[in-house]
Amino acid sequence: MTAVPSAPSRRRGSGGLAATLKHAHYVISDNPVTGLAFFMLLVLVVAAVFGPFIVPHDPLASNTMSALQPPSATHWFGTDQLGRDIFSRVIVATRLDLAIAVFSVALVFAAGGIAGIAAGFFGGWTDRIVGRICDTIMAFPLFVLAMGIVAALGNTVTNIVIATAIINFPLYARVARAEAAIRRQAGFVQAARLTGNSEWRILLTQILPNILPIMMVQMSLTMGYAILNAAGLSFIGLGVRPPTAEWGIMVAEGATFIVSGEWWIALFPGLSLMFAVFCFNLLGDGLRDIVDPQRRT
Amino acid sequence: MLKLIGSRLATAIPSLIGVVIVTFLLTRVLPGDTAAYFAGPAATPQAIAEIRTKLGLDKPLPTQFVDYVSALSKGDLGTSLSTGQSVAHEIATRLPASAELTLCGLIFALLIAVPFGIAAAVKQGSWIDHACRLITTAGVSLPVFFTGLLLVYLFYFRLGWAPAPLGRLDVFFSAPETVTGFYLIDSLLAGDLETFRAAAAQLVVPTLTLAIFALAPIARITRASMLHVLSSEFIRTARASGLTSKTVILTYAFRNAMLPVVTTLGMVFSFLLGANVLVEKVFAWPGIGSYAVEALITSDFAPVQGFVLAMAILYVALNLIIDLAYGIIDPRARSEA
Amino acid sequence: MHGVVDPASAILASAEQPHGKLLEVRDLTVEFATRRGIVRAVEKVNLTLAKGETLGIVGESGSGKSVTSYTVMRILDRAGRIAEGAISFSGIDVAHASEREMRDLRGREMSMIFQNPRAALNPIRKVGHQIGDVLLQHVQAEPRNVKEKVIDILNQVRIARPEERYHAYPFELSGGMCQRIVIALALACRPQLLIADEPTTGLDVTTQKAVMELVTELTRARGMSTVLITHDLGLAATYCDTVMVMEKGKVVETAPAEQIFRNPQHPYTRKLMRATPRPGIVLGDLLPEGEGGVAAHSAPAVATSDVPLLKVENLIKEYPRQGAPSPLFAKFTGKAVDPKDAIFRAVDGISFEVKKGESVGLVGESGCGKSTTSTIVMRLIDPTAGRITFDGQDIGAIPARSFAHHPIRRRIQMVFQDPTESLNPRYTAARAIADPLLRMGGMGGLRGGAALDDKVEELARMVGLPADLLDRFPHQLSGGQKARVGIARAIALKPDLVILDEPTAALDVSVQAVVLNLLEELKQTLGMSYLFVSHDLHVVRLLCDRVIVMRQGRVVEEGTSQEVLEAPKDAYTRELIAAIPHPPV
Amino acid sequence: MNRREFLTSASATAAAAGAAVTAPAVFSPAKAQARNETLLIVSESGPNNLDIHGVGTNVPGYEASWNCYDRLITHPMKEVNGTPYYDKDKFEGELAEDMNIGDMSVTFKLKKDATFQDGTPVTAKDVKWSLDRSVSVGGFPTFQMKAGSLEKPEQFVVVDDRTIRVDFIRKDRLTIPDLAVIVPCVINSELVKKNATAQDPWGLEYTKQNTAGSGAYKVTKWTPGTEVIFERYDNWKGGPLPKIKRVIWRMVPSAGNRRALLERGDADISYDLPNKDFMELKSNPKLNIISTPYSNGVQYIGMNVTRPPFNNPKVRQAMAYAVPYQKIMDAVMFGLAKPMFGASPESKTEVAWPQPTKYNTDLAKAKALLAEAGYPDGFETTISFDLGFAGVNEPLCILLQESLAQIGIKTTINKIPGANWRTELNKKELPLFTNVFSGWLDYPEYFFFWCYHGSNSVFNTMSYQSAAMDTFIDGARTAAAGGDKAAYDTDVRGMVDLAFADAPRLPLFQPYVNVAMQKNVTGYEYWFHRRLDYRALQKG
Repeated sequence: MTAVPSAPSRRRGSGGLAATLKHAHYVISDNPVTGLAFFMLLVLVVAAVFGPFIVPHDPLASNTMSALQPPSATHWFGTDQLGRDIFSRVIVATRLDLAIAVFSVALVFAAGGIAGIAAGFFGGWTDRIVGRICDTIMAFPLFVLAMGIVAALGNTVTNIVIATAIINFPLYARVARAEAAIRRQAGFVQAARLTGNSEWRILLTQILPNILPIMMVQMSLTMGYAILNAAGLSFIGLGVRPPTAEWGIMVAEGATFIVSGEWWIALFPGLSLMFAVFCFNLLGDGLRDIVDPQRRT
Repeated sequence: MLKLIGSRLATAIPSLIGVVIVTFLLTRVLPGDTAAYFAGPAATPQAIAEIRTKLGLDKPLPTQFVDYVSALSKGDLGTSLSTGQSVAHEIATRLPASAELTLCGLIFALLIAVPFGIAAAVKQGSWIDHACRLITTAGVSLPVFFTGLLLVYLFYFRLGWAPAPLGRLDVFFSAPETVTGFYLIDSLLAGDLETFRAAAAQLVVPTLTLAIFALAPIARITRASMLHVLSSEFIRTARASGLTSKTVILTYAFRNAMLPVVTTLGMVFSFLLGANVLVEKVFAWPGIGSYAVEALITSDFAPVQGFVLAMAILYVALNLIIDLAYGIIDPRARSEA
Repeated sequence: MHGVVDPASAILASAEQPHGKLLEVRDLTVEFATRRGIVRAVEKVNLTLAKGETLGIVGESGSGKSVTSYTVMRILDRAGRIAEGAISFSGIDVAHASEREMRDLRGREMSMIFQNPRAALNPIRKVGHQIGDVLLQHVQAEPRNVKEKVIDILNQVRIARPEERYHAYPFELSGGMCQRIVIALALACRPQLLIADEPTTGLDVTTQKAVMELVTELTRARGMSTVLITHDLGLAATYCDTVMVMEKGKVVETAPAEQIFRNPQHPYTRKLMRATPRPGIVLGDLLPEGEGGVAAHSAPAVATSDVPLLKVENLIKEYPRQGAPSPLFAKFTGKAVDPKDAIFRAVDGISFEVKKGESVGLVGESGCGKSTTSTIVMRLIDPTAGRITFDGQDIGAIPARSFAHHPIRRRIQMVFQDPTESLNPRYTAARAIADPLLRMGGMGGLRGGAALDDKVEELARMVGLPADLLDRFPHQLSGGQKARVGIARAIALKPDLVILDEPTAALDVSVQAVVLNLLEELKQTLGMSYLFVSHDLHVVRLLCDRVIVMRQGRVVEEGTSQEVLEAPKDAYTRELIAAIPHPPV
Repeated sequence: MNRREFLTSASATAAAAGAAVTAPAVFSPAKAQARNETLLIVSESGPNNLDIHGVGTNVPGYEASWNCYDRLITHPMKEVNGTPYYDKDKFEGELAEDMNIGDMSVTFKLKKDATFQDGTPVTAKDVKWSLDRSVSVGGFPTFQMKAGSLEKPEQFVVVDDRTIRVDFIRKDRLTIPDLAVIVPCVINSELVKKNATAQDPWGLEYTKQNTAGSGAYKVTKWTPGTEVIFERYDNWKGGPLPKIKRVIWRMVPSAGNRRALLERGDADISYDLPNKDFMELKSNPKLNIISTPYSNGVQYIGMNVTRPPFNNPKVRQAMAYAVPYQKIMDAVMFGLAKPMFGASPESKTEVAWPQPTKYNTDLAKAKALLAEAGYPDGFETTISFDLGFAGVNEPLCILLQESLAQIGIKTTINKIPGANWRTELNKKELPLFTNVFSGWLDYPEYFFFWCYHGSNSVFNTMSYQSAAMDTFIDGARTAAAGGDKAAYDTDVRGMVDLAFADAPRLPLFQPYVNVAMQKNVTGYEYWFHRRLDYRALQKG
């Protein structure tokens, strides 16, 4: 034994990054659409991180002299009613929209995911209570519930995030519950019991990591809906505070200009919204295909 | 079968109670002061107080809740302040409008998405698979109100193909006699083809708007479940028995693949009812969704409560139907009941 | 239909001709496109099948035996393709026939039965209709008379009350019954060739026998040719005229059945032969010549003491019956529930002992309660009634939930049935082995420390797992390697009692041979006791001192391995033993 | 193929198919005729109550009340910029054929052939019951009556079947005008009493859903939130018989769709569109757009003067110089408003309201004033607005926010849903906000009494308190009642000057009422209530 003291450290860390890259390469080359989705995600992340530094105009600066101008060399996406540069606003809005999506999903993952796993893993009363909560939430028309929550708590970004998280709770809880229930009597879980792991420990160290990939798919899909949901809330006047640039609110405001011919005001934020939702959906589909053992031949 | 229905309803009761409580609390937390709103533009504090008393809003919350529940148990959903009519009556007249639109959207979406999903699964990895994914995802990527406005702009304003977005019927038609509340059915029952056409024409664009939104979840689940079924062993048996691809795909694979699709339909329907709220606003559709939104914005509790309760009951009923449908398709589910 | 104007029709007509070639495969190579590039699943396979002949294709997993048969039927999935070679069936060029032609052949001229019969049937279609579909497809019946024909066929596969069963769904039938339906499906159109792909795997031994006998009888009566694909040499020996042994996509040996068992030529064949458990051998005999492990010295080295380590008395486990009204519901409706309807006894008052250093086998068919018993003894679930005493301490009363922290926990460990499923896919082999050490081995503080690594490597060496595999994840390991990881994990805490739950059921025979020997060796080194749960009496006999035979939650027979196997007292035990096919030795 | 062709051909096909149904052709001559006598109005929202006396009747509800009920008197029209505009100083009979103003009372003689829509004659008893009702039901109607010193049922005396006298409790110049507003409408008392209950002695539940008047139109169908259908009452005696037989009022929530409906000729008239659309539609040859300034109405920026920093008049003046007036006019109002700023420094204060201030955007001056006030680096505050009018308010606040940022005032914009707006205003805690106030009665002292008086009414949203201001307002009211023109003029000038100098609220502009209609629709009249009067409209 003493002869190979370096063995453990040698073993560790071998092939981690390379294997991941290789896997990613396989995934992308296997399905070009998923590759496209990853590329789109990259674009979004770059826009979210560097957006405010790279935009050509101040997204909040009005210029009533150049209001409602169609796309041109100066204003790539045109200007809105107050003469603000739509391109800059669209880019800067990426951060907020992604933040809404990411935080709401993180929140619902933490709440719904854990509740669902516990329900599936422990069964019994835990399962019944979580099930009832889900049923109750599901019995609401979800968008109206979100509206109600935002209307009741006030229309701030935080509340939009909370509302979005609440309406997605059943989705997460159910997926997590189903996956946990499958694994609850799995050999490796039993084995972990034998080695003296407590139930909660098993839940966190054995079940959760195995459910993560499936939850990732769910998260990716919900991110898209979270953005759409925020947009819907904006349409009925429950969106973020002006003059903050946010895609949904820009589309909603621009929508009234479609008939009068200023199509660019709604179109570009709409396309960005579509771009992001599209990206998350494709990504989710792609991840599902990767995660789903059915796909592994 | 009866036992199944019974036990389903029994499990639904706690959810319904939950819905009633949550809705009640939520509407009371709404920031608007209903009394002030309805006292009119120049009300004095006394006038507001008078209205508050009139509306019973000065009572403590538990008392209000008891009042609400006891009224509810008598089937009284209260009166909407903003429209001035009994909520039960309004929901009864508006629900068919929403249901007709949502069902049309759902059926239309199914007609497109299911074959699309099957094709995508059968030709997995082919251009049709990618096209299915791209098209349906694009449909769900746009906010539904935006799609609606674009379609109105295109088909009504620009092209003039669609009738004016003025609700369920052109102004110069009168509604058919109410039997089901569904204009399409009622007009046929009345033998009035003119009205049927007019109602159908009004439905086309909003239906399309909703359907575009519903394509993705249906196509996605159809594809996934077809893939799953196609890779199962009994399909191999069927193929090894020399059955034609048509039989294999439709009789063997598709019926099995329908099971998850049917289960998902409940969620898609609920999802569409949410989207409906926005679509109704765009198309001036006299449905229950636009009613609820207006009520919510004006802090008008009774309609919000009534709406949510109606939706919850609808949801329970829908799930019951889905369970029954599941039982019809899957003998295993029947025997468990 | 065929569009081929060669001797096809002549051969079809010459059904009486006993030695006409029905199927001929020449230099068949099949390739699969996978993420690691092109993989050759089958390479240069040649085979010939005469009319009325039964050919056995024997091989372990990955040998290409199934792929060969699927290729003959042309039902490979999308990723696979015939790279080379020719297949001629009744003179038809299968490799180049159109899909339409193949469809006409499948089910009518050649058909197939599969393992896992329940999954092979459409779960939501009445079995009668499924058979009817095939008849209609091949114009063997018309819609008006299809039902009668189906019932006729059901009669032929000896399904009782066929009119009633016509309307049954697969889930309403037992596994054996489902396999009869699959056979009916395959034979409905009276094909010339039947390919049976592991037709008995997953069935209980007694059912296995009945199914195989039915197949043999029907094919013989109809003068059909059969290809029997199996991993089980015993099965092939019992039912085949010719046996072809495959390894890694290649044919290593083809010979008449008797000859191949008497005088295997190829080393691989010999290895397989030896590894197959059969009466009258000892554990060491399973290993290839010259590799006789510890167990070569057949007698257990560690003397069994008389001190009972584990004592189980009157153990009962009840479950609410599926679909029975819950008591709450009953209270609701006011209807009394008959306890017999509502409750199902999985374990019905069994008692036994495991002495220190002893290996006890718990044998029975699926559903006999053996796994429930072992899980209760393992203290993963609570018994309904009964006493479990471990080393003098009553552990039956400690709830399963809190047993995780009980000091006795570390003294009872388990090796699971499915090595894949019992390893957390996200843990490396080293992490899996280290888990008990971290949790109960007092090494938690040294997490990641050298002592822990040393201990893990030591365990790996003990179970014969190369140290460089320790960083791999389960999906990167072979079945045997995963089994070793599972064993290393079980012995990490030096337990007194290890419960082996069918530890080799999912393994190929050659791997099974090695693992069984390893277990025996470990037992002797570490002085553990084993409770060995298995359906296979031959395997149990090799490893165990005593055997307990269970049926329907009760013990039917108990005794030393020799007594039970050689002179079974109970009729059921006799039936079990008789049903096990084994190569003629 | 346009829609009409589509529908015609559809019906043709149906007929050709020999459908057993005797389906009438959609655009038969009779229908086309009907279309000419039918008016299709589209608007965002509709009435919640057909009776202005009801609890919480909304503004669209006033339109129903106006067209379905008659009052004793009304205003004749005059022409302002080519548009008929009510003449606030003149009255004519509607139900009354004669009005006799005495010193402390006024007597009306009813038209003798006037009947309610159910055919029963209109009597003085009905008038008294109706007026009693308006001063008794509480809420808005009672409040409005009070504004004209009409407070007690005893004031309304039935002289005989066709004569009613209204006694004054004090001299008030607003009493007569107040009898011509929407509230004192005459209701079919017998019909309503039949439908009244003990809990609801005034029959409000009945009139909420049914019209029971003698007016030119009656509501024949009302689907709340969807449509209201009015039919003409052919026996109307209040004026010349209207040309339009049927009015269909549809609610179309999407502004874009309302514009589309107008542009495609499917809707006849709409008065609520974004300013930009009105501005653009003016150049549409198929449409006729009429813009009239709100009478006695101003959109303003209000500041809570009870708390820092807005308790400092210097800060408020700085704000007055920091507002981007012209930008708002251009980008928010698209020129469709009358500027209430930038009067020339030499101009004299007029005896009129509203009138422009002398403020102009001057950021340097604003910054200087701010420094003088002790806020050289500005401060932070919140701008609130009513989401119900987001179309104007939101861009306005954004422009204001941006402009304020340049003098160091950092602001957060707070959108308040329409339902909460009044509550929030009533709390008088909003530091900075924008709002519109417009009085039905077009008198400066009326406006100032509600908006600036120390009695701190709901509409004194700034909680402005000034003894000098109160003196001016009270003086003007007394002078008006007493007919003392000189004193009145002085007082009005005084209060305007003080309001502008003290600047608790900054007038921005006088909004326009914009109405878009098809070219073939004529007869639009501007009324103080700014809703449509169907009675004068005609088509074709």
